[in-house]
Amino acid sequence: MIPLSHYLALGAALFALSVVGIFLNRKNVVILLMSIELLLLAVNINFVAFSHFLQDVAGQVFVFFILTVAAAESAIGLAILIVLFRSRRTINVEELDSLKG
Amino acid sequence: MENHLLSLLIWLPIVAGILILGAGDQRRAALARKLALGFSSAVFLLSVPLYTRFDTTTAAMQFGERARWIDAFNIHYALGVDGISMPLILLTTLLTVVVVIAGWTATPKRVAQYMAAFLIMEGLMIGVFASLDAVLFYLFWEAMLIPMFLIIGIWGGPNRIYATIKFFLYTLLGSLLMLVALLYLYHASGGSFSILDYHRLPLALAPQVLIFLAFFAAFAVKVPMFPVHTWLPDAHVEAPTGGSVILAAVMLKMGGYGFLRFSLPVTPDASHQLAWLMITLSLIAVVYIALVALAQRDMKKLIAYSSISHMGFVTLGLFIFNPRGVEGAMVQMISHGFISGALFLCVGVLYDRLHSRMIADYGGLAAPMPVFAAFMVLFALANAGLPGTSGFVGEFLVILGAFQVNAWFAVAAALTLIFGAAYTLWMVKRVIYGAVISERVAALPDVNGREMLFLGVLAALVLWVGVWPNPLLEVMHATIDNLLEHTAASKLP
Amino acid sequence: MTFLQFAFYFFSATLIFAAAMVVTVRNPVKAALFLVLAFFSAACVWITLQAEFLAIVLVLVYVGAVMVLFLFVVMMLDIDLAELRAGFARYLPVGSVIAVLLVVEIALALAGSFSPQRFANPPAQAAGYSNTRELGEQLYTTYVYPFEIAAFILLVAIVAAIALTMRERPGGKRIDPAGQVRTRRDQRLRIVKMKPANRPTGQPADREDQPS
Amino acid sequence: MNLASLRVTAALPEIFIALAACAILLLGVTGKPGKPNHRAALACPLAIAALLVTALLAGLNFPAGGGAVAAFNNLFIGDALAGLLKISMCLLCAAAFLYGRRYNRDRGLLTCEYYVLGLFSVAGMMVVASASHLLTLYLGLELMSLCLYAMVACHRDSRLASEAAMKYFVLGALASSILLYGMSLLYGLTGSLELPVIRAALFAEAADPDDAALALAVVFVVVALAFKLGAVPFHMWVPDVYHGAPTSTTAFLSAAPKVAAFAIVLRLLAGGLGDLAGIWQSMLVILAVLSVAAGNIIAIAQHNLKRMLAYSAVSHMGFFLFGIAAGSAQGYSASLFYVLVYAVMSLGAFGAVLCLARGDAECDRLDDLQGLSRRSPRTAFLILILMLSMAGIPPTAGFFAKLSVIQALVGAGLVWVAVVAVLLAVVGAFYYLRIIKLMYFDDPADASPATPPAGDPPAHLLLAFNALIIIAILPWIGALISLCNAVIAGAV
Repeated sequence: MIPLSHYLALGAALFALSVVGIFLNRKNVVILLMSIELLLLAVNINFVAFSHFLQDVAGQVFVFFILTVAAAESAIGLAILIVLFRSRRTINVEELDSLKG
Repeated sequence: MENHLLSLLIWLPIVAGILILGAGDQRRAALARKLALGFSSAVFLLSVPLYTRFDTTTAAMQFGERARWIDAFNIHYALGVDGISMPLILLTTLLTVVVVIAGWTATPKRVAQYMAAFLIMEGLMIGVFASLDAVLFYLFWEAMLIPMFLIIGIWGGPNRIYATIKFFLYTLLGSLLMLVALLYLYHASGGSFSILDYHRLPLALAPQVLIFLAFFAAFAVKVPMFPVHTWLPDAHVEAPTGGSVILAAVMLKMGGYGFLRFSLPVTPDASHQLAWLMITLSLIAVVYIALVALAQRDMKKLIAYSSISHMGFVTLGLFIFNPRGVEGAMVQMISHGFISGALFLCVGVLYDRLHSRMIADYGGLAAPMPVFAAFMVLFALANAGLPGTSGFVGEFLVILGAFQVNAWFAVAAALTLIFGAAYTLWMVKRVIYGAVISERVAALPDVNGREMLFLGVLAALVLWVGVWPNPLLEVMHATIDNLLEHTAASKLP
Repeated sequence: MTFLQFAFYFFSATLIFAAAMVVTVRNPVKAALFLVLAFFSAACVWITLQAEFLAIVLVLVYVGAVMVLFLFVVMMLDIDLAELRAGFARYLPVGSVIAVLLVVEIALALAGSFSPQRFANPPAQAAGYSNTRELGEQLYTTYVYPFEIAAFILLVAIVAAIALTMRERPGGKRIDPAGQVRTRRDQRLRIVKMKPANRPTGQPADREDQPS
Repeated sequence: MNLASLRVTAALPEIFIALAACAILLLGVTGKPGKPNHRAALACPLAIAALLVTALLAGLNFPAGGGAVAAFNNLFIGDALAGLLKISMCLLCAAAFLYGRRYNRDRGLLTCEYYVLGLFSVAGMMVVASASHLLTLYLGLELMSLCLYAMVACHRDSRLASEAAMKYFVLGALASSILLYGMSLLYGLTGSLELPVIRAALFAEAADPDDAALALAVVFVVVALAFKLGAVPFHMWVPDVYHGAPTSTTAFLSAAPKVAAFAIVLRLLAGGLGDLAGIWQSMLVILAVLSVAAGNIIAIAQHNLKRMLAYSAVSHMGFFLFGIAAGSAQGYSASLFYVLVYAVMSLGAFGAVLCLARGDAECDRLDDLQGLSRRSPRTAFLILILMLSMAGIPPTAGFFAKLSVIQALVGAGLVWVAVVAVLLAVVGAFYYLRIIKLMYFDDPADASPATPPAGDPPAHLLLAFNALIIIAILPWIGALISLCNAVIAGAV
């Protein structure tokens, strides 16, 4: 059988990858948003694994809600992205420098 | 009414100030002036019973008031006066009247705000002297900065912004350290903010020293003592006349009052331990600053440095721990209140006429302004410590006290009598005597009735304290004896 | 190696690979497709944890809805790819170091606390057990309060997304269904009275044109 | 399970506000397309009324005698703390709406939807305030944040606003994910999502303070909270968002969400992880010192009022963290008091910026304030009070807020931290004084617009109340502090 720590390692690796993704893709908002989805996926893996090993369904319920919120979040994120694109004609985040100081 | 005299003295001027602020603007300047004069005179008259009904035989707090305020922190609205604070309150109420009269025509803009600021400040200053609760004390202590900040910033000279921000930040820094010390005492005393509780609180030496230093930060800035005095000349020079008077005559006294109320009784062992430091700094102030004053060309700056030098006497008197020294320090505070106030008013009188404070712009004033010249010479002599004036009494007592401790202290302090005479009389010589320097000076009108009034009152007080200081001394005796007794006993657990 | 273990390691590897591709590929469309792969692999991993319902939901919600939304937006916006890549290589080494450090740190911390001794593999579920039924029951009983909040979150997402992106242009050709339904006869048919041009008098058709 | 066992009435304020938001949403869609919807003008007054009614309901729901009502199968807790927080959130948001009304109208900012989002955001804050379960905490937080992201972006034609919204969104989502990761570890360690159960389990586990996973969980939680609070070094979004967002949103954002942040910190750190204070205390002290230092120092260099207030917010959050870092009931109470006072001051400051804005022009450069005491002496005086209070100068409530925090620090034995805190407060005083200097000591610049700000009597009246209450509260400030103590004692 697969021990819990392997699932957690998977979650941790995914988490780290997405954090680095956010760090690397500072210019590209679309991929930034995708990295955030991955980040939530990493958390979900943790919850599902714990839920299974603790024999407690609460963790899975939590994941259900995280999925719901993530969907809502990406809808709003994409809406903001469109507003941003309309007002600036780019999604390059590093060009977001009207605000400084 | 009788039981709430102190509250009345604090809140009446504050309420009056707010009233004037709300009632008057530029068009109703005359109303604002009249209201200000009426209220400040009323406050002064109300404060007279503090003196007449004062029980000189006891060191206990009188006219006490106490009400619960912030239960969560055990903060009380506690007021009371003793022989140290009562004379200072009278000084405050008197000088506020003088300042209101002096500012009658000198303030061209925003009269209502100017008068209101002084009245509010009066209430806050009385609050400082009357508070027996540390937080209440701190509240008044800091709140006082706001009107002063505005007075210098709005009505001050060309470099006023630098001066006023420096003034504010210096004092704020000192006070905040004091706040931490007060909070430490709060926890050490098991949750009390009563100043009198702190007097009885045993403390080990290390915390005492730290607390002493925190208090020192607050009070030394206010006095101001030697290394942290640099805000004062800036503030004085830029402040309008009224601001300078209140600053020199009352606000500087708060530093001395703080030492008496907090440092000495709360941390007696640390005070003894660090007395050498205090005495050294005081002597530096007395001698070195007097030399600096000698080099000034601006009258206000000269008087400002002279104030620092004279306040050095006060701190010297406090930290030689004998009755003569402490009483001398108290008299010096009161007397300096009259003299420096009067000198700033004299400069104000000249400034109103010629719009210059430079010594070089004046000369031979005795001819066009004989009455003014007489007043100015009198105050200058008092500043130099001429016997028969109030300046002499304080300095003499302090030197006498210092002599009992160490003759060299006395010698160093006495040196300043010479320097003081030098810079003051040299200024008087250049301003009052000699040939009339210019047409404009020759055309100057002499003092008018209003100016005569406030200069006359101050002159009378200077002479009165100089000739017959007993009424002033006897209200302090009991309190100061008690304080010294208390300070002599170690508080180490 | 049992089939379960094989499945876990295979899909985990796929998941990591897909995630790595998401954050490194150039083209957002490709990234979105790799994200689909990642979610699909994750769903498979969850099946090894007997979380069948969530696995299905993940595929349905993410692959079916969210990814489509992403693709939709990516296609809609006219993105200049070259400019988005500038500087990427510069950050890559630092990024990789950070990733490795993070993984090592987290793994070290977790390995000690979540040892197999403390978290033994649970026994298999009873025969009639349904993960979906269990979740459903919990959702509508114990977790009814969060369920309602989630409903409002979705409502907020709808309101915000529409409010932010919908705008009425002055010359827009927008259909108003309510208005279409509400039309009356005289809005559809306008009867125009015209003077007959060069018409001979007394023709019957002329009289029918008169408004009643 | 039946309906009675849920004790739905405990959540009456939340239910009411959500329904009110739906009603206003309907109001917004009744208009005819292509024509201005006149009924939308009612949205603001209706939203304010809804908030006031909600506050009233929360007041009626206030548990008598410090007891707590657990509802919805222990996912919801209705204690005195929750009641106090909810009432203050509603009032703060109602005030923010009133301040922003004219501003929003002048700029045509999505009238109805703006208020709907605002109300839902308040609903989210209220959910957080009475969360006793990680799930409700998370959902409430997201409900609040999602609305705020949209409210920041709602000025669609402004480049600054959309940029600010994007930054806010990305960093907010990142913070949420980090928080979730920490929560997942806590769940694994304790086997529960209920905060009281987590606390009990951790208390048993506290015997092993070297547990690396536990420390990791705490680190994740603290970092996420630092992001949400805008504590240095996780503050990058704060100035951009405060500056870029429409000022009405900034006012909204700067007040009640801070109260909600307090709720999260208290429920999670002081509640769930209360016995692990040893782990998070030093982290909070470092965050707090950095925040106060960086916030105050960078604020000095700002030329934009909104940005300056943003850095000031960073430093105030540092002070707020000092209270939490004390790790005692006294400290939590001090933080609660601090955050309430801060919310009122900050709301007043942004309210003043809103009141001074004319037509389409903002009044957010510092130079716009030059000589304000001549142009509008009353507003200048009110700003003076607000600035003094922010600087913590007596006799304002801001002083008592700082006093109680520093007192808690000294009480917890962190005397040196207290000294650092007050020294940094002096640095902070400088830039508040600069505002006063601009208003009172400088003459009006020629460039300053001659047109007076458009009249908005209710907002000006509110501003006067808002600023004067900071001083007028003094005689009763003891009662307020005692109330904070009492509700904290009931909650921890």
